[in-house]
Amino acid sequence: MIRVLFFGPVAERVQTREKQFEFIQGMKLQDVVTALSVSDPQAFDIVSFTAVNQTQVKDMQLPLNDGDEIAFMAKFSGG
Amino acid sequence: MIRVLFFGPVAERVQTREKQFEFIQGMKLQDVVTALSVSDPQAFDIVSFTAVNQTQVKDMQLPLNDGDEIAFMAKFSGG
Amino acid sequence: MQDAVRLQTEDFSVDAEIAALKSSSKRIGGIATFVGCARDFSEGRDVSRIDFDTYPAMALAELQRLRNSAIEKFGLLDACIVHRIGSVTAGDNIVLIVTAAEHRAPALNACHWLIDELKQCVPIWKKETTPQGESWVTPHP
Amino acid sequence: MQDAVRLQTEDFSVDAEIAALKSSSKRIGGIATFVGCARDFSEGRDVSRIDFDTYPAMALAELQRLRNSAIEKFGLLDACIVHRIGSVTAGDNIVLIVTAAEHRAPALNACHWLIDELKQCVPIWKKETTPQGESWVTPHP
Repeated sequence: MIRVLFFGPVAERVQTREKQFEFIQGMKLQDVVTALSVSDPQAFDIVSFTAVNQTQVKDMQLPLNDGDEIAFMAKFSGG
Repeated sequence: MIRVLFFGPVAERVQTREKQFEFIQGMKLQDVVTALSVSDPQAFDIVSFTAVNQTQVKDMQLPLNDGDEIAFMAKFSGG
Repeated sequence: MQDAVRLQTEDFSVDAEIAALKSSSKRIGGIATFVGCARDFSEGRDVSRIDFDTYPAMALAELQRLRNSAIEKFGLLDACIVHRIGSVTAGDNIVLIVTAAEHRAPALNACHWLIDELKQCVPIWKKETTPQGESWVTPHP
Repeated sequence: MQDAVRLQTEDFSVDAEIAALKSSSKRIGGIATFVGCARDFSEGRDVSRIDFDTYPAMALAELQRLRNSAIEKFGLLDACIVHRIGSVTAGDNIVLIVTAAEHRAPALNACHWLIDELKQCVPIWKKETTPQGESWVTPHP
């Protein structure tokens, strides 16, 4: 199972804070991005950062592991 | 009357916090400096700043007025 | 003893955080702090309320990483970072950074660096409530 | 309401000074503070006590001048400066600077500028008590 988390403005556009994907052997981060770009294109307009297991990731070819936690995030505005 | 004030390390060397000089018409700041350089030379070794009426002064030819308050001060070390 | 980096709904006390840092060392000569507050005015609109959303696990990991980097980069004796979550209103405190060093320059420079980095790296989002409705804050580039 | 620049023997509260500044404006978005403390170690010697001497009339005039300059130069909404006089021991607070602005950079830059200027321009002298006796602090160039 892959958990995908949404926060703040992205969660508002996806209208949920979490989606789950079945883990498939050989799955890459790009596969999740592609699936969500189709289901929630308006959310991806504002996604600036991606994290896997709480660490920022830029390489969309990153292989995923079962149980990974992914977050697609808008620009931060804390502080 | 001219009041001359000493603080901190300078007061310690002059061994007083205040001296008074009679005001003489035409008196300049340099006249007070000269008098004190003779009476308290060890204090002037560490004087870095001079103030007249709480304002820093660099021109020793400044004419004095009766009632002026002069301070000869070592480098500041507050903060 | 509270954690040196925290996300919390309640307000913070600058005095209490400074006291906690001072108890760790008598070598401290300078302590710099930055407090970010909710303004009643932003981008030309009145702001009555700010709500925060955060990714807590990643935010805490990033705050801890920033604290460690600042301690190493500026030679700090100690540092703490507290960010409020939940809701605040105009005038309320939002974020606190405290940096302690032997001398003033590293403490002040580290404090400035930390708040700049926090805004760049920590997953927290602000939503402002104004007379025109609610909107997520878009940070300036 | 306390004066915005003060020399005082008693300790200060950072929270109280920040609250006083915040009561003056809800436009404040960033507050920077600097607290200088008495270290237990200076120039290789243990320091058990620090005594201050000051030229009060000139020190207050200079502090007021610095505060006004900082408000103008950095566009601050408010600022306060408190310096303790009398005696303090290791760990005690010595000086507090608080600067408030709409945004963080001016508050932080003004705070740094003010403590640097204070050390240059304000007639206050420190005498340290160490196991080797008492000595007036000679500032570094």
